Amino acid sequence: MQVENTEFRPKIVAFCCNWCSYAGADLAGSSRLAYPADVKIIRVPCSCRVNPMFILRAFQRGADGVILCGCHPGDCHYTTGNYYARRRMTLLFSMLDYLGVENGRTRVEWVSAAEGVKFSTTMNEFVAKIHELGENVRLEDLRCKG
Amino acid sequence: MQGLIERAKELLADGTVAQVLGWRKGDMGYDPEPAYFKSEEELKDFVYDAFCGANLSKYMIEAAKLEGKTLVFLKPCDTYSFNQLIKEHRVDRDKTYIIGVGCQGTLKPEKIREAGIKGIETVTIDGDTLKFDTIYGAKEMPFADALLERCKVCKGKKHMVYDELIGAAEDEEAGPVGNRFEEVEKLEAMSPEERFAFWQEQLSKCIRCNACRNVCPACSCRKCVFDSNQYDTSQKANAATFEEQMFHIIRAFHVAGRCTDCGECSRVCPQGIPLHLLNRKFIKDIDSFYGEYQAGADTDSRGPLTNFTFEDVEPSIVQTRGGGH
Amino acid sequence: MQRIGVFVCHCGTNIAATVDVKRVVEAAAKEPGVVHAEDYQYMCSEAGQLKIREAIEQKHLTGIVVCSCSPRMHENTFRQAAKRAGINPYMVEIANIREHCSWIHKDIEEATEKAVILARAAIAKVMLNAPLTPGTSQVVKRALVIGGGIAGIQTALDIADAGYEVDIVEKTPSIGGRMSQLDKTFPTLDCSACILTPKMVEAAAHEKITIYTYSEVEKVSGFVGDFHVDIRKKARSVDMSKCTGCGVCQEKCPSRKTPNEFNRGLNTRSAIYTPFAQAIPNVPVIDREHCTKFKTGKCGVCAKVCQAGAIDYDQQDEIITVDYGAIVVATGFDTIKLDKYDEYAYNQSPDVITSLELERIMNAAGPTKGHLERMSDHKPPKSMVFIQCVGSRCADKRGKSYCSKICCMYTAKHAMLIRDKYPDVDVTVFYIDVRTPGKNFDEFYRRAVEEYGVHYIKGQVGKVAPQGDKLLVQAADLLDNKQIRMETDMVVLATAIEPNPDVRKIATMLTASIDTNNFLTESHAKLRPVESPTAGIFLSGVCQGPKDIPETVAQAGAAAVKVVGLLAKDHLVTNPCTAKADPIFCNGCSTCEKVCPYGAISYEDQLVNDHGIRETRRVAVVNSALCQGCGACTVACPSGAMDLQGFSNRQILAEVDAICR
Amino acid sequence: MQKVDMAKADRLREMSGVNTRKCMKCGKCSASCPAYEEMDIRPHQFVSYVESGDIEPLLESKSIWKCLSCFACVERCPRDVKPAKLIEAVRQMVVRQRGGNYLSPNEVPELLNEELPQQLLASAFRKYSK
Amino acid sequence: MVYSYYPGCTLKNKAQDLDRYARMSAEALGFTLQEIEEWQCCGAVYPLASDEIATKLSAVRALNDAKEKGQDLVTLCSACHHVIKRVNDDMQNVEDIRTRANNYLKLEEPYEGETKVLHYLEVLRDRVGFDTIKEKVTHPLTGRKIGAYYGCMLLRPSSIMAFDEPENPTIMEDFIRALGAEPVVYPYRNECCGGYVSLKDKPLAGTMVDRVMESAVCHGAEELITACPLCLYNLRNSGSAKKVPVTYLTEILAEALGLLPEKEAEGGAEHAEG
Repeated sequence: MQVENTEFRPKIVAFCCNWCSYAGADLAGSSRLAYPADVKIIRVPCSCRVNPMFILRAFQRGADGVILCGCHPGDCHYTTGNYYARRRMTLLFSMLDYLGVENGRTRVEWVSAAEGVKFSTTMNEFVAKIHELGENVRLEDLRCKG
Repeated sequence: MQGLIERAKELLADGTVAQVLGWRKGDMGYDPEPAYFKSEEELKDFVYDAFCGANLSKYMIEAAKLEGKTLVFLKPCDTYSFNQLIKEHRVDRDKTYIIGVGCQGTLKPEKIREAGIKGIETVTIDGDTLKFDTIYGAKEMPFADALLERCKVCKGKKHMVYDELIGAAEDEEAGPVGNRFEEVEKLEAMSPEERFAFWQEQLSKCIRCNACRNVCPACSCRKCVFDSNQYDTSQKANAATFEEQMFHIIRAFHVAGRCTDCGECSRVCPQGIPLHLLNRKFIKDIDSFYGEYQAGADTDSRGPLTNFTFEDVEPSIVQTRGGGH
Repeated sequence: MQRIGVFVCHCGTNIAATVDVKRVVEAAAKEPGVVHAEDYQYMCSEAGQLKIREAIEQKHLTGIVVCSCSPRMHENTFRQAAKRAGINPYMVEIANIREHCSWIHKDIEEATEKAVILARAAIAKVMLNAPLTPGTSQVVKRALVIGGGIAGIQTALDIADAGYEVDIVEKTPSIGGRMSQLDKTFPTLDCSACILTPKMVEAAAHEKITIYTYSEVEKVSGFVGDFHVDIRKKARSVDMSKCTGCGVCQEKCPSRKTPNEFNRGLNTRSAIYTPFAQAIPNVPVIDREHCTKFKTGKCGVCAKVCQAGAIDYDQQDEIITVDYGAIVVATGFDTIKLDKYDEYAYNQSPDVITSLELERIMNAAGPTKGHLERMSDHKPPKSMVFIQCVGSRCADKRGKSYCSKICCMYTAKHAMLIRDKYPDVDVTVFYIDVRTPGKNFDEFYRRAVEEYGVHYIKGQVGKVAPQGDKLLVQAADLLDNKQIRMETDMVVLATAIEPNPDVRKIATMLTASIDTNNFLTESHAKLRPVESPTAGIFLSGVCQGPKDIPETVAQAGAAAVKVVGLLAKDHLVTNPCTAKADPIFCNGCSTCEKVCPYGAISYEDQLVNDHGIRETRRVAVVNSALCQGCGACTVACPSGAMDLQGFSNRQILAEVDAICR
Repeated sequence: MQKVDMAKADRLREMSGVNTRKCMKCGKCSASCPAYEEMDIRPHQFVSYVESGDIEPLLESKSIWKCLSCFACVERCPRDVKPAKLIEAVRQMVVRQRGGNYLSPNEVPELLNEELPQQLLASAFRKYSK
Repeated sequence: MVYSYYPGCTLKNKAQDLDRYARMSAEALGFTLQEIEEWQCCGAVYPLASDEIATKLSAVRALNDAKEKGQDLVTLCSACHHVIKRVNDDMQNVEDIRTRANNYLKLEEPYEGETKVLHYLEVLRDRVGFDTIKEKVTHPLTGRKIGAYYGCMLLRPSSIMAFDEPENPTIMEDFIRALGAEPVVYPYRNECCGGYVSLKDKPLAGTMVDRVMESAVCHGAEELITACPLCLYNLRNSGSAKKVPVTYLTEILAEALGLLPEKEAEGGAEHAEG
């Protein structure tokens, strides 16, 4: 199938913690639970490794959505990492919203290693949301396009 | 003011302190600047009035490396910054002698200019009135009209840390004045498009002079992450808007939970960008999500970003609460 | 300058059917820094690894990218291959083009495009990799087993027999667990107690095994090789060193109204009690909630009658802290609550019972001394109905989504035993499917039908209605396509099993992953079934998934072997992907220390040469033996001084850039 | 030879919101059904008939006039299949077809008696006719 | 406390007692049922098919009326309660139905399921409290063995009706106990009585009523109460098994509260009417 040029193909970066969500994505894979190829996963040891800088950089480079997945609160492999991530992301997302960036472009979802189905549905939902929002123009750095 | 100079002289004379950090008269009467005073002689240029807006806390990082103790004059809101720096091990309390000075609000010279008063030779503060001798003759304006934005919502007249107080307000316990989140709330009530347009306009004015960074007592890194080669962010030309957004978002994020809301960033911005509105947004969110927190009110509590509770709100609250509340 | 080799795996057709591997190779070869790119059928095979080795040696590669299955699968394989070829094993990155690409996409164009991007991201990352050297950490030569059922006992015995110290923590007053409540076991019909009791005795007598009953794990810290565990020894109110186990206290105890947990509440017990005759230790506990002495202060009969003077009303809970190298979870299961299934009238009639209750009724030491009788009028039943899958295989909120696995077999066992002992009792089993995989299992079920005349009817029961002294069962016979409305005397519900509810608390303490059904997650569903993804935590028995006794014992042994394998090591190689502070950038502000879960960050005054300025500064120092590499500190650090080796800021940004390119 | 009508099957699934694939054929719906004996096609069969596209017998079945929509099958189904909704959809399909009404106003007078509550007529018309 | 009240067609006609006793008792217990103006018949059965909108509108109108008054909406007839609660759930949770219903109705402010729908029994249990009722009983029904007949519509589907445990409900038993009588629990109290098939299919309705009656009698019930006029009609008129008298739950409530002087005269012995 030739993808039409006019069709919007979002760029979506998914940061997944190694212990739960990356494994959840693996399970989605081995269970053949499809989600759009627009999603590209970056493996991080823990959701608390994700620096707001990474997220802004992704947007700067033309990402249309960024999602962070980690272990469920209480189940962090490092005990407390996702609690810090939760605070950081809450504040960051609120700030982006305050700056007028569409608040559906960022999301945090807790996905355990056993939740392949949840991983897949989350990604499908998120990609649908990004389709709804269209291309990211507010955060993109035009110089980086090309 | 004379009392301050006298006391400074005494402390220099009896060897309690080796130098004094205060404000030196400028050329115009409304442009004093931070300065060290090593002797009685130098102290004749010392000044303290409503134009001494500069927060001296951050200078104490360097002062900690000097020989001997340093006497520093801190206004009530400056003491929050100093406390925060103690918490972060950046200043040396043992090498500091703090005189807490009273403050009736500090002024913004631009407002005087905007009021059409130019060619100023001297300024005197007479109660609620500012009196000017200008080359065009005597002029005056209400004191309140020249106040810095930050001082209109003063967070209180109490000093958080000091060795002695001189000229402190009698109503020390009086609480904050005004609602400091009013402007933030106004922005929050706008549509995302309006907010985006607002910030686009504001942040595009940025010339990356780094004045905000240099003055900010929380932005006290020895070497800024934006000067690091790790992030490929170091000192770029301002060819597109994102760089500024990124810089200011990250800057605000890095001081979130540490910013005392001293307002120095907006005071020094040559482009008049209301940078404090970024910091205050974080403060407002922190207060509403995690409970009231005032950075610098103490020296040992955990900041909101180095703390958590099991029941913290989920990031999705940003979507579900709707609007920008 | 890095010289990178890229190796694209077909994984047979797993990848190659959806991803055009040749195009991935071509695209990768064009990336800056890449000096070699090739594809192969199975990169993980001996031949595939040899290709990697040859390329490293011939092209003088400094780093490699393998585009293959998940790094959770073969990262280590390829690291070892790189190491054998003479480059640092941490100069390897994996692009996951199977689980995250070929398996979830159908369109070749799309999947290939994505695979190329994933490869680029991995190449961008590996360009910034630096050789890393793992450190080592100590191994405490002692294991903890949480749960004293057959799984825990077997694991403990196997570890102890290998020569290592092992502690069992059991929250009830005795070890033995669910198996001690069973009457007979399938498919051989051995008496459960007869085969369990010797194991219990062996465990209690083993010089390497310490048993803490009536105790619970309170807090766990540390990590693989060196866990620190707080164990709460609940106050037994009986001095274990003095008690002779004579049982007089239990006989004389005047408060006898407490539901007997061991008999599933079918009868009552005294407030001071040992759960069952063969209990180990044979020392009673006082149930303070139900004891008159503790409730009103008046009584003290047990203390009066105890000749050994063992009763101690003032005993307090005691907390001990013990270090362990490995921890095994063997917390077992319980049956689900049936409150939401009252169409079966469990709460409306005492003659509707669960299978576990039937075990107690059939047991000679049970509430009816082994006589099969109805709990309502103690008359022997003439007809019995067994209902399968009660709460199992449910998609609704009432039950469990999974098959409880053991019910088909124990129901066949019950039906057979009843028909054997009471041939005049008519037994009907309503089933959805009869699932009997296992050695001699289907034969066993067929014997129940063929030799013992148990009626098996395919169709679920819709309602059980008490009617007079009978139970009216309304069911469907799907094969005859008719509705059955039959009267019976007793109904036995094959109730779904679920992990012990406490396990969630324990999993949280251990940071072990747990699924939505509260089963602990294994590290790999097929290849690492007894290990939790959290290093040093092992799984034994039903806490991992429904199992019968032989499977539980087999898994218990497997878990023990894994533990022994760990404890046999003098040192553990630690993860070299630890945090590291750059003293030039560090402010010494102590922010990072506050978010470190391991206390791995300290501060020291260091002489720093900052571009010619030499001064002493307070800077952060990471203890790499303690650091587990989560990265919380790296984000807390405002100056970016703190970075994580193997997942550095620059590496992650390079991946972001490559993906967004 | 059975006539397969997948279009109608899809329409029934859509109207009812029932996913027939969720059925594990345990028969609890039929076990629970109080009108079972009066039915020619049984509740569990409705699910498998729709799944296989065998719609014609359902449209002709008298079961659709016997189902009480008492929801016992829905409440007790372990797979959340909701057979009653499927039967209702078949009934709707029939009454929406011309002449598919099972009750006509002409019949009513002779069915009436003094105590008969209004809601009985209202519900019967809802269930039996367009 | 004032509640919006939706009586429904039958209570205005054949089941006037049910309505009258309910209002009398409400006043005695300190709450008022304010009948909503111009209510229309709810349709008596909930339209199950996902594409039916028009048949749900009368329920939405009633719900919106209560919303505008800022009151909870109380119903008494099981069928009305069933229909209105389920339509309300649709209006809350099914976007398609919500949008289309609002498009039809063109209300000033769209209705999105804001109204809380309560069955009269729920008001008694959750707002008045059975303990309070017990205190206000002047003529306790001591010695009477009363079986509650729930039927299907109050309880199912339980996820939406959220009325009581669907397989072992207790609300009516608690109610009976509060009035001083002895509740009789029997397993068929939540099985369908035959409802609308009693119009054209008497034998089927008869079988089902007989099962209910047999079960009730077997467990010792000497009379039954119900909330539904159709159940009442059907239980009285269908089937051939031995019967016990059936009354509305509001009747025994009014009786226990001493609001039925005529009953007192009769000594409370005779309840059956049909």
